[in-house]
Amino acid sequence: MHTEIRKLLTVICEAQLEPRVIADLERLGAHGYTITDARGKGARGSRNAGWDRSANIRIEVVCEAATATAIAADLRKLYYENFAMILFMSDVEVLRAEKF
Amino acid sequence: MHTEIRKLLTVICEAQLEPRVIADLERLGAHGYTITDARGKGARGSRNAGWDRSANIRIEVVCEAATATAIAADLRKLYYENFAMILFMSDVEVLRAEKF
Amino acid sequence: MHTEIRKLLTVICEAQLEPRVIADLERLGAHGYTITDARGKGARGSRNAGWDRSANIRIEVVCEAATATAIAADLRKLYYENFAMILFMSDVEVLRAEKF
Amino acid sequence: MNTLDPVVLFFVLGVLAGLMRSDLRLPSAIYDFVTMLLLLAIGLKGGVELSRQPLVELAPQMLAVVAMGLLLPLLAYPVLHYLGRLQRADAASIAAHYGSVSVGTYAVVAAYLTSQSIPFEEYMPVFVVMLEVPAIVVGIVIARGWAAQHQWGHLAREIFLGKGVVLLTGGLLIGWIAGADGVLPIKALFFDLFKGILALFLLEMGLITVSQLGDLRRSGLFLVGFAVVFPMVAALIGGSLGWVLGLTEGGTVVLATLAASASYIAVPAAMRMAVPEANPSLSLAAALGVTFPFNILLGIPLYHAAVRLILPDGA
Amino acid sequence: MNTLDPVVLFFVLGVLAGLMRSDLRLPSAIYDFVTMLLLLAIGLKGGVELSRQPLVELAPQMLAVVAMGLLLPLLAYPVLHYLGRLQRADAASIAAHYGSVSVGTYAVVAAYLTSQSIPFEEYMPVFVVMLEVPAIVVGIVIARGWAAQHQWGHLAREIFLGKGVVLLTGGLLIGWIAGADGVLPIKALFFDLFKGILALFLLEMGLITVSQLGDLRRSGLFLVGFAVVFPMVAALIGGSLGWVLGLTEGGTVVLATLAASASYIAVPAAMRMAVPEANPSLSLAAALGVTFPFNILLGIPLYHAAVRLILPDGA
Amino acid sequence: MNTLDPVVLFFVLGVLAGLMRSDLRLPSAIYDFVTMLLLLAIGLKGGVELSRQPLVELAPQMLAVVAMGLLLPLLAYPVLHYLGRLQRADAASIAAHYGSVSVGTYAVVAAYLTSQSIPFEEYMPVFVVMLEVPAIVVGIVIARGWAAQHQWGHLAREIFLGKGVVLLTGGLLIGWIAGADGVLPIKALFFDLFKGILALFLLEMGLITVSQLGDLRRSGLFLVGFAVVFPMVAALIGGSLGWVLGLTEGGTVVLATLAASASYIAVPAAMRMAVPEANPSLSLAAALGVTFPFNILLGIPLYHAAVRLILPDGA
Ligand SMILES: Nc1ncnc2c1ncn2[C@@H]1O[C@H](COP(=O)(O)O)[C@@H](O)[C@H]1O
Ligand SMILES: Nc1ncnc2c1ncn2[C@@H]1O[C@H](COP(=O)(O)O)[C@@H](O)[C@H]1O
Ligand SMILES: Nc1ncnc2c1ncn2[C@@H]1O[C@H](COP(=O)(O)O)[C@@H](O)[C@H]1O
Ligand code: NA
Ligand code: NA
Ligand code: NA
Repeated sequence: MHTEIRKLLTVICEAQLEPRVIADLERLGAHGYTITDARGKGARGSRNAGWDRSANIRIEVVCEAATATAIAADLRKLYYENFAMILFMSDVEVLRAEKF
Repeated sequence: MHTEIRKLLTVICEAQLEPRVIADLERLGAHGYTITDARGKGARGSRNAGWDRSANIRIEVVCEAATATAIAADLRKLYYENFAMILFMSDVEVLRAEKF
Repeated sequence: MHTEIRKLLTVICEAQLEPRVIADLERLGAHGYTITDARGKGARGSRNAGWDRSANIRIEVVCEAATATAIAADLRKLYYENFAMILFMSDVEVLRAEKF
Repeated sequence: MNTLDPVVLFFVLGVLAGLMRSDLRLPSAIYDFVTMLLLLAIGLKGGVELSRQPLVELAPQMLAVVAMGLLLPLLAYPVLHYLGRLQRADAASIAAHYGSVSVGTYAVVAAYLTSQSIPFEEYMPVFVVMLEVPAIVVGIVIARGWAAQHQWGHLAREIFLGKGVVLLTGGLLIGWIAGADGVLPIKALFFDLFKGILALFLLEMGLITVSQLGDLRRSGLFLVGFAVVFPMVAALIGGSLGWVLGLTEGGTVVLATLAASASYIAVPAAMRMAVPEANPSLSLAAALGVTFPFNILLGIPLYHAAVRLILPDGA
Repeated sequence: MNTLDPVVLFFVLGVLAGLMRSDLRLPSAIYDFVTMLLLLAIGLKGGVELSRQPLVELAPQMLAVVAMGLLLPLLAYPVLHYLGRLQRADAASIAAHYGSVSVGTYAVVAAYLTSQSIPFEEYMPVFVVMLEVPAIVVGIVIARGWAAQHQWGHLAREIFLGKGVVLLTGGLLIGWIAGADGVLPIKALFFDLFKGILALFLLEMGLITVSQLGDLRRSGLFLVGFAVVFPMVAALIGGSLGWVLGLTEGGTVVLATLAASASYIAVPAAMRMAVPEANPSLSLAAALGVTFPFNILLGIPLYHAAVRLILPDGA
Repeated sequence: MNTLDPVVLFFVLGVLAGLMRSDLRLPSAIYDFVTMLLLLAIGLKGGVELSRQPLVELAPQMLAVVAMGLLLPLLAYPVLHYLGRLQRADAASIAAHYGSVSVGTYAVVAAYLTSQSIPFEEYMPVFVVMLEVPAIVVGIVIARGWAAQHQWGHLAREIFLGKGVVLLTGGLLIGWIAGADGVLPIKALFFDLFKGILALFLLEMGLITVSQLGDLRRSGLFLVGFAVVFPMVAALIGGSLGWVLGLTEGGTVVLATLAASASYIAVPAAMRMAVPEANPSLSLAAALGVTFPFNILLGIPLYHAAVRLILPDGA
């Protein structure tokens, strides 16, 4: 079975940023994304209250390395200073590489 | 601490497929799986409505490379054409390798 | 964009262990963690009932390799015998490496 | 006047919030919960009425209604396939949606008549249940042909065991067995709260309607036209049937509305599995983006007015 | 007749839907919500009654009931360990489940008696609260021995601070402090909706019961037998105690049912942490897969009939 | 006496459970649901009252109240910035929280007055709606200066389309259009269950309050002092305004309490996006960790006593 290598970019940030980050992803050429609700703790303290005031989301994007780097750079520029956010990348094998 | 390498296969697909895909996984010899609810967007458009009509699930399977490839091939054959689904694989280090 | 390599440790275990495992993570020097609710199946059978009697959680920790190994060893010692738990590790590229 | 009915105002609120891109959303667990309560409540109501009269008396009416459920998709399909140039699977799937019924629309027409204190046959929920399934079968047969026969057993599960059908029929049976007195202890939750729960459901429906507009634009003008015109034709059929069956004015309006409504609970799930090559966003965009709002905002009062013309003596 | 009680019909619906492998399921947030409401409501009811009479009068009864809570697991353990050849930890854990009580079963017996308009001591919920914990302590001591002493502080948290116990006792205290008039404003949610909420709870319980059947098969025939026979023995003990305490017919039936019921809310969580080497699926399969359905479908009417024989004069 | 009000007892239960580190928690979907119901119910109540009288009569009062909403943050800011040495953004954000209102606190004061059968102007919810937004605008202007002008359009979305404001104003409009009779069908859910829903909300608020204590410790003593003292000053202003406007005793207490309360629904979301450099945990710790419990446990009775002194003749 033929597979190709792509980047899996994972972004974890406060839920309120969802619409903004999604807009950024699409602007920067991601062909898709997957979001799961999450809670957690980091430098900005625990994030798990209700009325989704301070819950987190976990966004995954599979894309080409260049796109991943561009997104990462952009998100860092826009949000790292003031918002709860981390991101990390790794290589993944995909089928239907043309999709990503 | 001794660790071994296994494949982590991640499948993201529409929630309604859950029973079918799980049956496939067990048929193809996965010893376990983990599911989280997700939403997202891809070639088939946004998937985030309620009455879980069009929500997604995110399935993770840790298994031997051969099994992962077999599952990936099978799922592609069965679902790619008509259903919202993507999958990707990567290597992971595990303890208790015999479990997977 | 400068990135560094860290370990992504993923722990999947029964939800009831959350407070204990989190305490362990902090004791062993993880600077943060992300938790998502999950369900699944493994050696100890299916885990998906309500009244979170037997649901799972999925914990992700990005940290230095040494910390990851220490946590993995510790969790195995403490929980593998009696609790539903698996864990796996992989390398990830991070920005702001100092955070992890 | 209809638009003053507060439950419908909640739908309007949902639409406006959606159009202004508010972050308002019912948590999906709550949307499930609210939908489950509606399905159970409607089933219970119908069952209680069934327990009041011998089933045989209703049998003929039920047969006629089922026949309508088989007829409607057969009417819709050619229009969609030949006129609309939609692929066989898509046309069949959409036809199934329009042949079946929308529980939410039923709840709104019931609320509409009650608020105008127009009586209607209390056993109408029985028809809702009866109309859920036949159109699905027709849709599958059109798409698959009898070739599908070998897997009917498997399909039956998708059709009859979807939670929508299970809750509706389950509620019906419980109401039937327990009877009017039997359900008294659970009345507070299922009957007294009904309108309020419906209001929350409609709030979310308004938001969902807006979320369908994107797909709708892609799906083309023909589908939009179909989603408005076909319901009116179907309402004419349903209304006439009600008249033939000698239903009250209220009952006739309900049957017309049921015929005009398009399912978005039981059918989508079943068709997705039975006819996967059909694009689900087409039928949902039409049913949720056009037909549902059209029916609850304009359709119902329209059908009511029409019935008034047919039955001038008001019964 | 019991099976006609609509709330029980919801349980049957859940079982059938589960057996037919429908995708019906209460969202887990809703199941939590529904369970919380039941626990709070039962606690509140009991507390209000407590506020009606000096605690001292109840003290002797409460002591006797706690004694029963300590006795039952001591009876169950040897049966499970020596007769059933279950390992010490497993036997101790199951014994704790059967020594404690099931809130859902209490709600059903209360509904059963009310629907038959048979009065019972309104302060029964106090006994429910009293019976939750003792069996857990006994179970832990059996499994751990007093060796566990050094970590009792830690265990107390698992035992008393599990949400089940907190909601039940919290409701009890609030009802006690607020009194009958004080709770009037919240009556609509906690008391009027009670039966409807219970119906939803039982619907999910039916689905859960079926989901346990797999584990049950693995757990062997002995456990199934135990899950039917022990409750009847326990009911006999509970009923006799009720008789000795001079409870009404209704109160005696309740106490018998409480004794016969097995916990699946407070105990599993506590035992999981206190005796982790015990296999939780064994106790849950027995309590949820066999004892709960047995009690609400057959047990309660049975215990009632038995009590009638003991108290022919009906009190 | 206040602390005997059962709804407040639920708050106490939540605090105790939180302090004892119980695993009790309302599922977040349920917390959202409960909050939505409160917001809609309060909006509906206010809207129904509006429909009873010409808006013009209320206009002057509404203007005065909005003025207060603009004044309070202007008072709070210098105290926080110069006295408390908090950074501009943080001080502005906290000021916005304290200039706005807490819906939960309003619900509690309304419950408090009702349980003491002290009448108050039924249209008070209108003031709740009026007070939500002005302070947000002031806070943003302080933090951003008019420089922010160019992005006001964008900010307006965050301010007016947050679900809190949408549900409150949406409910208000629906109640207004539907009127007293119009809302009757949905009364059971939104009005009859109100107190019970409020009880669940307060239970979770108790747990949240405790979860804020950690952040509170970090945020320093000054903020704690501010969170107690400023509300009392604000209450004085609100009470005096009520007196000037010639409100009833009850109405004056409500306005005082509104002034004293700090928002934790609409404002946090809006400020997070408009002034991201402000540390959200500071304002939440103060509003949820100190001011909310202070107001519902001590503040309300205190403000009531004070009002009694100002209006000895009880009106
Ligand atoms: N080392 C870590 N490993 C995993 N998740 C993390 C880590 N650090 C932070 N997070 C997640 O990222 C969110 C924001 O992080 P921060 O900006 O450091 O508060 C936290 O709430 C966690 O969910
Ligand atoms: N490039 C991507 N990165 C991450 N998730 C994706 C991507 N493309 C698709 N998905 C997920 O897979 C689901 C189905 O994809 P599709 O079949 O392309 O509609 C989407 O709803 C997303 O949740
Ligand atoms: N091979 C696997 N792949 C992915 N997840 C697994 C696997 N095995 C177990 N799990 C997850 O880990 C949990 C505990 O595993 P176990 O201890 O084997 O019962 C299961 O409930 C699954 O959610
Ligand atoms: Na129809
Ligand atoms: Na028992
Ligand atoms: Na204020």
